[in-house]
Amino acid sequence: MKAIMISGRTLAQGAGCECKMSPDFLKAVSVCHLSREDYSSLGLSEGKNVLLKNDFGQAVLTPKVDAGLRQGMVFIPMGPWANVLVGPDTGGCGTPHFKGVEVDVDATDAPVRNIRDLFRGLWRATA
Amino acid sequence: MIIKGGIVYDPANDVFGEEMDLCVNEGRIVEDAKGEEIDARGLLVMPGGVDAHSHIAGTKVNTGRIMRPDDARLGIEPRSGVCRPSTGYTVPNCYAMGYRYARMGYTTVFEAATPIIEARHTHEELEEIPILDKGALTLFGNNWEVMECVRDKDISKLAAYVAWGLRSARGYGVKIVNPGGGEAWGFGSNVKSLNDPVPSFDVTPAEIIAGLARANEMLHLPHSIHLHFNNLGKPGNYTTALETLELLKDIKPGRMRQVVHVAHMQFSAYGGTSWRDFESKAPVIADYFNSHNHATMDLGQLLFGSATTMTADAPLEYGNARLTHNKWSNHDIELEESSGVVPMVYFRKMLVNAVQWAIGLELALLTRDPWKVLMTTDHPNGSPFINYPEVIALLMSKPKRDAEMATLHEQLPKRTSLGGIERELDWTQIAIMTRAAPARILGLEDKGHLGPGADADISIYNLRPEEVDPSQDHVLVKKALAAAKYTIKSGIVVSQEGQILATPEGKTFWVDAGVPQADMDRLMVDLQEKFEKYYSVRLSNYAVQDAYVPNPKVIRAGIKVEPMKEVA
Amino acid sequence: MIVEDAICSFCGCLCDDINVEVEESKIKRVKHACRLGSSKILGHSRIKAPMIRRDGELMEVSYQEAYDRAAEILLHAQKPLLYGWASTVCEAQKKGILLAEEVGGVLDSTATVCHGPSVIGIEEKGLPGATLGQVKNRADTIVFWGCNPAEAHPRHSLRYSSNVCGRFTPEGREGRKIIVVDVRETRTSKNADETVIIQPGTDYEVISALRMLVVGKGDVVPDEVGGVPKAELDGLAKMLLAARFGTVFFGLGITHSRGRYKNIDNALSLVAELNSHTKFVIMPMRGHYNVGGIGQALAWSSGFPMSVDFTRNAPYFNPGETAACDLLAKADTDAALIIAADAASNFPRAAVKALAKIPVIQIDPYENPTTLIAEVVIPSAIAGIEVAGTAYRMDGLALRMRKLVDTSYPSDEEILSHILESVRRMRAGEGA
Amino acid sequence: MKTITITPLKAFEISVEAENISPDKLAPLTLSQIRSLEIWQGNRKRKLSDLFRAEGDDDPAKAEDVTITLRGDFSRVKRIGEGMTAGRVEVEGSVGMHAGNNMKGGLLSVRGDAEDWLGREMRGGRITVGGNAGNYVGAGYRGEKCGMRGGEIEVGGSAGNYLGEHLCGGSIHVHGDAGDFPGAANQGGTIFIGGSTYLPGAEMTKGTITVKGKARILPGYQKIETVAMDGEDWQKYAGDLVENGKGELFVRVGSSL
Repeated sequence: MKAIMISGRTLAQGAGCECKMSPDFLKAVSVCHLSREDYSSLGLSEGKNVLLKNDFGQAVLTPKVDAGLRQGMVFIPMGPWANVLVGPDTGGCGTPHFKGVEVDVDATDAPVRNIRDLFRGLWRATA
Repeated sequence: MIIKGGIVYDPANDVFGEEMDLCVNEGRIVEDAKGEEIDARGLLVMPGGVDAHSHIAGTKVNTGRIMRPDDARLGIEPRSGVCRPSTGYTVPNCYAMGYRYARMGYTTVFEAATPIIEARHTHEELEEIPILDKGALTLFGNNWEVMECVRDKDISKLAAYVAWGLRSARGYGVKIVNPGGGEAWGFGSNVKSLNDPVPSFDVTPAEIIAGLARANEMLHLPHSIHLHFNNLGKPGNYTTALETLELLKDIKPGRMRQVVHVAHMQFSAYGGTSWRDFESKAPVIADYFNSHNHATMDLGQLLFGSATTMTADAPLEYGNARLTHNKWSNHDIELEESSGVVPMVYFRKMLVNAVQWAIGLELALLTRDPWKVLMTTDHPNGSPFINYPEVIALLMSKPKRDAEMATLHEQLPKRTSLGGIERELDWTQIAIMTRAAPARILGLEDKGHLGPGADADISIYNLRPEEVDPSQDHVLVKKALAAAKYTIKSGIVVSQEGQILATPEGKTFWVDAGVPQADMDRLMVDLQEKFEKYYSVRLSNYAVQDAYVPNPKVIRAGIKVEPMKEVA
Repeated sequence: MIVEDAICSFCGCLCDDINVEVEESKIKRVKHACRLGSSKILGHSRIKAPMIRRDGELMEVSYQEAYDRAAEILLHAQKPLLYGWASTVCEAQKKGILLAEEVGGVLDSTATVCHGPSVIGIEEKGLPGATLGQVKNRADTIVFWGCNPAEAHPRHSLRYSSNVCGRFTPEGREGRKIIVVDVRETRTSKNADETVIIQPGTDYEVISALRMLVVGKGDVVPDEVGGVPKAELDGLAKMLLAARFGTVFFGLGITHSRGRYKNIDNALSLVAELNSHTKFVIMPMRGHYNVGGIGQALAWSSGFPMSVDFTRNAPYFNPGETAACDLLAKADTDAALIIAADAASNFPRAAVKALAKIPVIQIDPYENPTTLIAEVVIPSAIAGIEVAGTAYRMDGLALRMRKLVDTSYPSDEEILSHILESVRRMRAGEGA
Repeated sequence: MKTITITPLKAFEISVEAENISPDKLAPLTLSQIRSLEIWQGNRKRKLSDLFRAEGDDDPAKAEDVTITLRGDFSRVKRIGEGMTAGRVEVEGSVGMHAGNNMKGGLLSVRGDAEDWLGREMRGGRITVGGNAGNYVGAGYRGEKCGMRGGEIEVGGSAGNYLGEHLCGGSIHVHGDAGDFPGAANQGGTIFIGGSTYLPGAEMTKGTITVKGKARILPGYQKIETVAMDGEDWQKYAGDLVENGKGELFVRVGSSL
C-alpha cells in the first residue's frame, strides 16, 4: 500500500528521549500509527508487524491504530526508526524533509530491530 | 604613563585647546606620573567619547541581527590579533561594537532602552562587548505598575517601583518611550496626544511623564528621565514636543542637572500636516531650548544610506513597515512595553529624508548652548555610529553642508533654514557635545573630563588643531576622527591608528536607589499580585542575578541621599 | 529541602514554577512539572566515565586524555562540524562559539532539523511576535498550526495559551476560540473549537488562500485548497478577523513539510496583514529548552543565528550549504563534535552514515545512538539541573536555570574550556 | 586571446573555494602568479598549484580576452567566476556552488551540471549549463530584497527549488523541469520552464513566468484568458494577488495539474 509518512513528537517519545537505550524508548518510538481502514486492509493484527520501505531505506515497526489519521497516512514518532525513511537532501534550505515522505507499507512477520542493532556495524563502515 | 604636549580640549575643566601634558596612573588621571610616554605634541587630545543614546545590546538589537543576515554580511572583518571576527554595518555583532567605538576614540556607551523583564539578555550582550564602559536605561513608560501608581497619585510607591525596577534590571536611568502608546498597542491602537487616556488604565501620557519625572527627582537619580515623545516620526509632531517640555518646566531637579533629556530630538521636530507638506520645525524647538534650562537633547541625526530602525515605539515601527513594504519585527512585552524593528534606507533624492537630514543639523547649530545638545544618530535608527565623523564634519564646516545640500532634493531649501545658517562649531563645542555634556547629563562624575581623579579615558587624534581649519579641511577632520591615533581606556592603549591592541573588559554602571521600607512593602503587595495573576514568570526568577554583571560600578541614590554638589 | 521555582530543562516552555525535593544531593520528587519535565529532572542512567574507541570498542580513559584526543581531532580536521548546543546553557554555548572560531569549524544547532526554516522565514519577513505573558493576558483567538503542544509542550495551554486566565482574559478557556490546523487529529485538536484538516504539504497554498480571503479577494480563490472547501477557509478567515488579540503558534508541521521556510514566510505575511484589521502575533513552538539560546548567542557573537561557517576566519552563513545535514549529505566535513544533542537519532539515515565515517566527539550526560558511532565520549554534568546558567524561552525571554544538585561531572563549559586549552597548547607546540 | 587551462590534481573531499578563478582575476597575472593564487579548502589556505595544474599563456591581457578552461571534476569547487565582468569560463565537466555569482559580464558555460546558487545576485553576462542545475539558480542571498538583476541563465536539463527567487531583472530559461517555488517574489525578471514545476510565482509583483509542462497554481492567481504563442495555446494568469502582483504566468493548456 502506498502512503504518506509524517514523523513528530509524542509524549512517550519525549519522556524517553534522554534515555534512548532503554526499552521504554524502544517501545515508544518503534511504532507506526495507521488509520483504522489501513490497519484492517493490510490485515494487521496482534503480533503482526508493519514494514515501511522507500528509496532511502526500510523499517519494521509495531502497528497501532490512530483514529486521528486519515486513510493513506502513517505517523511514526520522531527518532532513529522514522529517520531511516527520510532522505538526506534538504532542498537547498538545510532542513531535511521529515514530513510528507512517500512510503510503501506492508504487513510483515519480521521483528522490530532494537536500537543497538539499528546502529551495529555503522562505525567506520566502508559500505 | 605621560601624554606629552597634546592640544587638550577638556571643557568640563575650562581647558579649551591648551598645550599640556596628561599624567595617568592606575587607570586614573593624576597630577604627575612616570613611565611610558606618548608623544602627542600638537595633536588634538580630548577625553574618551561618551555616547548617551545608542542601541547596542538586548532583544531589539539581536532581533535586528537575526532578521538581517543581509546586513551582517556587509561589515565582515576576519579575526586577527586580539580581535574576534567583526560583522554587520547597521547592526554590528558585540565585538564590532567595542572595536569600532574604540577606534573612533569612544570609551563609554549607554544602551538606550531595556525592558526590565528582558534586562538579562541586555546584560549578556553588554558583557560580551569588549573595552567599553557601559550601562542600560530601563523602560518605564508603558509599565502597568507605573500607570497604576500614577493613576492613584501614589508618587512614593511609584518611586519605590522605579528603585525596584532599576535594581531588578541593573539599570542606570528611567527611559520613557511613547508613554501609554505601547500599552494601547497591546490591542493594536496608540495614544494620539498627551491627554489621550490609555485604554483600561484611566491615565494620560502627560500624567505618566510628569509622575515619572517627579519620582526620578525624589530618588535623586544621577540621570534625569530620558524621554522619547509621543507622536514621534509624524508630520506636525513638534507641537507635542513643545507641550511635553512645557509640562515639565516646573519640576525641581533632585541634582544640578536637567529635569528631562529628550532622545533623538530630530524625529520630533517635524512640521507640516502630511509627508507632502512636511517641513522642519527645528528653529521653533531650538528657541525653546535657548529660552529654558530644564531640558537637554540628543540629536538623532539622520544620514543617507542604510539604517535599521529599532525602538520601543511599536506602532511607529508598524507604520514604518507599511510605508516601506520592508520586513517587520514586533515584540510586545507583557505588562511592560512593546517594540519593533524595520530596516530602512534614506535617499538623497527623497525630499522627506533630505528634510530629516537637515533638521538634525539645524537643531545642533541653532541651539546656542552646546551643553544642551548631544551628538548622536540614535544608532542605528538615523545611521550607524561609525558615521559620527561625518556628522561632526558637517557641524564644523559650512562649505561641507553646502556641498552636501547641493546633491539633495531641490525643494529642500523651502523646507529648512539650514542653508542660511553660517555657524560652524569649534573643537571646544564638539568636545562638549561628545564628551563633557553626555557625561554630565548622565551624571557620570569620572567620565567626559580629564581632571585629576577622572577615569583615564583619552582620545588622541592625527590632527593639529592649531593648523587645521575644520571649515575648509573637513575631509581631513572626518578622516582623523574615524581612527584615533591613540585611544586609551582606563589607562590602557586599546587602539592605535585604527588597530585594536587590547580588549580589556569594561565596567557596567547601574543605580541602586534606597527608598523607605514602608513604600517598598506597599509596592511588594502590588507586585506579588501581578506576578501571581499576570506575569508568565515567577517573581523569584525575574530580577537580573549578579552573575550577569561581573564588573559592576554601582551608583548610590535614593530618597534619603541629599543632592550632589554642582558637577565641575 | 525543597527548591522552589526551579526552571524545567526540557522544552521551550521553560516552566519556572517547578518545585524539586532534594535529599543528600539526590532529587526525590518533582512537583508541577509535566511528564516530560519530570522524567528529565528525576534523571536517567548516565555515561560513567570518558571513553575513547580503540579497535572498535569504547575504552574508559581519563578526562585529560579525552580532552587531548578531542583537541587533536579538531585540529587535524579541515572542516570540523560543531553541532547540537540546544540542551546546554548559554555560558557553554559562548565557549563553543570561541572554540569553533579557533579551530576554524562550522557551528550549527538543532534548529537545522527543527525551526531552522522559521529562522529563514524571519529573515525574509521579520517576526511580528510577543512574549507568552502578552498572549496569556490578551489573546481571545489562538491558532495551533502544525503543532501538537498537548504532547510536545504539555503545560503550554495551562500556563500561557488556551486555558490560562489573564487581565483581559478572565474567563480563560471559555473566553477563547481555539483553532487547530493540521494534517491529522491530535490530542491538541480534541481541546479545540475548530479543527481544519489539510492535505500534507499544502500549508503554503492554504495560507495564500487565507491571505486572499482576509483582504477580500475570495472570489479568485478556487473552490477547494489543500483539500479544504473554500467555505470552511472563509469561515476560518472570518474567525481570524473577528479576534481582538489573535495568536498563531506554529510547529514542525510546517517547517518539516514541503515548502519549508516558504510556509513560515507566508504565515508571517498573513499575520502582518491581519494587523491592519485587528491585533495579531505569531510564535514558533521551539522544541528544546535552549535552542533559543544558541540562536541568540550565535547572533550576537557572529551576526548569524545558526549554520555559521568559521573556516575562513570570519562567519559565513548559508543554510543549504553550511547546515549540518548539508555538510553530511555531501560528505563535506571531516570531523564532528556533537554536544547536548543526539544527531544519530535525529538526522536522516544517510547523514548518520556519513557521520559514522568521520571521527565524532560526543559531549553528553546520557548514552544514545550518537555514542554508538562516537570515537571520543565525554560525559558532562546535566545543564539546568547540576549546572546553573542562562536559557531562552520560545518567546525569546532569558531566564537563569538554577543548580538543583551537586555533581562530580564537569560542566559542558568546563569541558569545552579544557578542549580549547589543549587545542591552543597543541597549536603552540606545532608552531614551535 | 589568453587561454588558461586548470585541472584538479585529485578528487576533493572537503569542498574548495576558488573565487580567484575568474577572467578578471587571471587577466593581469603571469602563469606563476596564477599558480600562487590563494585558494581555500575548508580552514586551510592553499596555493592554487597545491590543488590544481594551471597551464596556458603567460602574458597579461584584458579580461574580455581571457578564456579559462576547467577540465575535470569541479563539482566541489565553489565560487568559480565570482564577480566576472568579461571573458569566458568553459567548464568541461560539472561546477560547484555559487558559480558565476555576482557576475556582471562575459560567458560562463558549463557542459555538465551546476550546484546550488548558480549565478547568485547576477548583474549581467550569460551562463549556460548543459546538464542540470541545483537549487536557487539566479536567486539572492538570505534576507536580501533583490537577487538576480540582469543577465541570462540557460539550463539544458532541469533545475532545483527556488529558481530565480527575488528576481529583479534578467532572464532564466530552463529546458527541463524546475523544482518548487520558481520565481518567488519575482519583481521584474523573466523565467521560462520547459518542463513541469510546483507553485510558480509566489508573491510575484512583476515579471513573467512561462511553464510549458504541468504547474500547480497558487490560489492568488486569477485565470485571465488563453493566448496563442509559438503555435501553442497557453492559459494566462495574473498575480500574485496576495501582493497585488502585476506579474504574468503562462501555462501551456492541457498541462496544469
